[in-house]
Amino acid sequence: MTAIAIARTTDLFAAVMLSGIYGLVSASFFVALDAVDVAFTEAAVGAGIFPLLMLVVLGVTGRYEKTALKPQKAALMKKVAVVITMVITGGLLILGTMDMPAFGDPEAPAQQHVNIRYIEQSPEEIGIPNMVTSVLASYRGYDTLGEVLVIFTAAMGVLALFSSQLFVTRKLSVKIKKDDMHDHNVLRIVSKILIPLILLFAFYVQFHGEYGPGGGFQAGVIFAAGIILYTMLYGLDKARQVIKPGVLRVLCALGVFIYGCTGVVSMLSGGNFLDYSVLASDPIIGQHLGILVIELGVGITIAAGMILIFFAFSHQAESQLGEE
Amino acid sequence: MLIMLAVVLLTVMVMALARALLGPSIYDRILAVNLFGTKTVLLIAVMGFLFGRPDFLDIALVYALINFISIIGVLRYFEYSDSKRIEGEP
Amino acid sequence: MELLLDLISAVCFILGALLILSGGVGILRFPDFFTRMHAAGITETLATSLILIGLMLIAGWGLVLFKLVLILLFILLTSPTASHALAKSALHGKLKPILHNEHSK
Amino acid sequence: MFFDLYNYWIVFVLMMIGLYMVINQSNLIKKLIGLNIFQTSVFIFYISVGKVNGGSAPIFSSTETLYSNPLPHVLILTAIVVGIATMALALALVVRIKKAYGTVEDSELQEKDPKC
Amino acid sequence: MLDHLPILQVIVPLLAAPACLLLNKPRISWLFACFAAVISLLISAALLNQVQHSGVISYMLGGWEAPWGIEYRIDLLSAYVLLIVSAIGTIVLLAANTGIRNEIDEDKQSLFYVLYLLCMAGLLGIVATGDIFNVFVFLEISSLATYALVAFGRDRRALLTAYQYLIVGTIGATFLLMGIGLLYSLTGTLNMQDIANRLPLVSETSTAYTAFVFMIVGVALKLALFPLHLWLPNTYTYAPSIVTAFLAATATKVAIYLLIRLHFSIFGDDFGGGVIQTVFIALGLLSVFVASTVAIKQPNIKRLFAYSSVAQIGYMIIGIGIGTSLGLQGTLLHLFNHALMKGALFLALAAVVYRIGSTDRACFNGLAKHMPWTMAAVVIAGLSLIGVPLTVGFISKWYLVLASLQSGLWPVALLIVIGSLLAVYYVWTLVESAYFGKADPSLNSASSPPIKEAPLGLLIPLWILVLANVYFGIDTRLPLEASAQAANMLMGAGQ
Repeated sequence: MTAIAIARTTDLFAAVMLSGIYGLVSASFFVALDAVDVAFTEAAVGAGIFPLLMLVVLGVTGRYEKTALKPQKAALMKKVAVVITMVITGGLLILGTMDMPAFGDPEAPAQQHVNIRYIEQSPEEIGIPNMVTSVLASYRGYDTLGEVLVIFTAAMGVLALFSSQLFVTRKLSVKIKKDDMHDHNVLRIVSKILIPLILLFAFYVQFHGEYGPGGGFQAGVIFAAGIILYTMLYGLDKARQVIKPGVLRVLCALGVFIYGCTGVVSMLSGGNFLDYSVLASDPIIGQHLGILVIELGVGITIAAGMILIFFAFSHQAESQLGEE
Repeated sequence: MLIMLAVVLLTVMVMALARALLGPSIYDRILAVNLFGTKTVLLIAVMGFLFGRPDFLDIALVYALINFISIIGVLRYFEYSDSKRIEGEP
Repeated sequence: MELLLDLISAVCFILGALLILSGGVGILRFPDFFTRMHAAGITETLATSLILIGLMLIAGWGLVLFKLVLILLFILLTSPTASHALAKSALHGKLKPILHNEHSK
Repeated sequence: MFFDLYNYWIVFVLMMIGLYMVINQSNLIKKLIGLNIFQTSVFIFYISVGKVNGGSAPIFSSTETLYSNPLPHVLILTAIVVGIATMALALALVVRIKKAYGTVEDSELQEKDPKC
Repeated sequence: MLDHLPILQVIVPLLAAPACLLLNKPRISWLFACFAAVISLLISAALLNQVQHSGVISYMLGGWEAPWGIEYRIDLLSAYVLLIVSAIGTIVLLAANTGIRNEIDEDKQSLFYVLYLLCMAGLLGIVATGDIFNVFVFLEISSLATYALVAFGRDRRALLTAYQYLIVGTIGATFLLMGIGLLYSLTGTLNMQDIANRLPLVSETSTAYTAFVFMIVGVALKLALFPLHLWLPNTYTYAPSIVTAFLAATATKVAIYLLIRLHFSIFGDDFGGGVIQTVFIALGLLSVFVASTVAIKQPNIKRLFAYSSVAQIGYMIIGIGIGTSLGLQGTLLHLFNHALMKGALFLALAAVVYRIGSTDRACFNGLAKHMPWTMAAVVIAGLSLIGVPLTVGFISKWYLVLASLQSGLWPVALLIVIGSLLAVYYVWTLVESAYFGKADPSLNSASSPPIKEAPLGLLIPLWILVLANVYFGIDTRLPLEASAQAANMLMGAGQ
């Protein structure tokens, strides 16, 4: 597994396209190391969303890298110098971490201190079997709020960078390449079956997060992926009619609000910020409720944010195509 | 049995990788990526059984889904650039 | 009964592994894109279903089985579609298959 | 003892490859791929820290007693999201740069605006 | 509600951001943002008061006690920095409505406020939290917002610098993340207090040193410490002027805070022997001299002051390097003062940009006739930058010199004074051209309406900052007290 990871990375120099495989490999690596939730996310993001965005950008910027016309000596020297520095730094790092706790050692400090409470008590304290979810949503719920805000910030940043034309619903313009749509009848029909399945699956992941791998973030990404598939097959204009970007923007903010307000409500009912135990008379039910609600908030923001970002990119790509 | 299966899958993944590296045309690479993706799906499923926690099949399902979507995405992208080129030619 | 199921699933695994291997060799060794595609596409669908069926047989009844069926359905749907789309756009992309034996040595 | 840490070595190798790409690649998009590898190496590091030999995924089940550490998983979930958010923003910037300058090669950008 | 102040401090601007997005009208968004900022300013003042009277405030998020949940931990140092950040954030925001009118398209202005609030909330979150991973999360919120804010700039070079800033910033943040990971693998906890308690057990391992180096390099990238400062001048030059004022006055300050926190609270001030201290002093002095020398030659005034920022950061690093309570106090004072003066200077430049649209040196020729108030502000803030008595700049430099003398480092003291002389030179050339330079006749005819004084919307916030410069230069109680207490507390924590 690790050998593949290395082989993979070196060939990244050759092919930009393959970063998707890299995502898959690192995700399988995560499964091998028991991090199923992370693998879930990495698969959806590293192998799904990231290459897709990359592709749309490549569509705008052009596919081929311009190689330096003449092999300049100075550039070569710089390259060698950088490689040497890297090797030295890497060697130093390896030396520097020689006395780290051994890999997989159950006695390592990381396994001993805080962790024990999570593993031994979270099933009773929170009442859900997936410890990752309980740590994510309850013990360290505030980090997750931060995470949602990061996506929100990114979506806002992307919107700020691109023109606001996205929100102006133009009339369904005549597609530039009409026959291209007919080319893909098989694809479209299959996708027609698949898209509802994907969305359904997203909901399953959303609400099953307490018991198995999954949760708001993963569900949001899958939902977004379904919509993105639709967009790719039917074109941006049609997708924008199905889901209005303006609505998405509101939803994106709404998700953050749901999360934040859960915190405020728990504050008002006498606990600390994001203390779900006070939400219901029984603390465990309160925790359940809290986690359910905030996961929903996460899911909404992530899905809306991702779709918004994708729309913004493909809008950019299409308008560029129209200009040419 | 399962271990053998996993080993075989890994070998094939390496093969697909090699093709993705060598692949003269971009389509070869896409094909290799696709193959790689489905093999990963299988590998995850098998690994789930190997570790005795087969309820992680969700991940395999997501992989299959993401794989499909990225293939479509890649194809769409090349159509974009192809049609650009064809329009430019005449 | 148990034994029988295990046996069948073992057979499925072996067959699937062989097919996958042959597909892998094919994708490495075949001369041009369309033959490679042929190698990959055909083995993929059958081998995948074989392995998944094998897994189903050991899984027994329950949610796991359902999920496996779902994966199988999904792959049966998507994999040929993807191959189809790939071949089509490869043709469109002016990648000519080798029709005669002129290139082979 | 010596090979107990091999996982971390891989992390560092990946890290250096990523860093090398960021520094030495001229194409802005390739720099981003390098950055992605760089980030992923740290993710792998965290997950490796969380692994317990013989442990199982941290989802409570009646048949398991030893679990891997869930905390690094949570942290990395957050970090992955941060990573993709950064990438989205960076790609948006690249698109804008392409529009403003007509190129995404670092060397050409330097020629057009020498001050940067 | 008083118990919840620590979290409200961050949550108010945080949740105001999406609300701003929903409002979607620039003017209303601005008013709303200002409202949120003023509230957070009041909260931070209340917090400082509370901490001074009743000691460290600890707030358990989610009701989970410290090493398991995330803790907000407000001590004197963080309360002090919180006050600086929210005060500058509020004042600059007051100026924003006028300031961005010419620099940002109408339809994107409410997005500007959203991002501004997010950036501010991120910075506040970094300061308030007691959990080291939470630092990373909020660092990323504020940095992402910053990248987008920088890219708002009119010049296309703003995009390129935003991209470069993003690359550097992300590498810095990832380094920090790696350091956190190493620390976690050693101690098994993420709470700062807890790490500090458990670290002595393992502080002899090379892994701890590696973690330390990773984190320091990561923060230094964010901080623009001397060899890693290259992104800063570009960013400050091409970002919209309001954003520059905000960033210069707050973002680097928070990074300094982080450095102090890491160095003193987590690793302890004697970690690594005297080597790190020496390295800090050397780097600080280098950045003072290199940046000041480069600043003198800059044709663009915004760039000049950007380099001067790098130099001022050098002073703060020297203070950390000296490593005594007095030196630390000098750093903290300079933190406060530099925020005031750079805020004022860049706001003044924003006013110039508003009227003239450029900050080339040539534009400043004879400008004092047209914009007397703005130029007077530049003069006072410039004096403060040099460190003339009766301005804030004097106090902090005085303390730095004193601290180095006390530790027997008289060459350092001498070099600090010489560094200030360089500042005299570059400020003077600017003042000279503004007051005594002849206005370029071609420039005047080109801009057919004569150049007027800046609008009140900009002038009032500008003069609030300028007056603060003078006020705290004369009546030094507030910053002196707070910083002395904070410095003593930190040194106490190290022992």
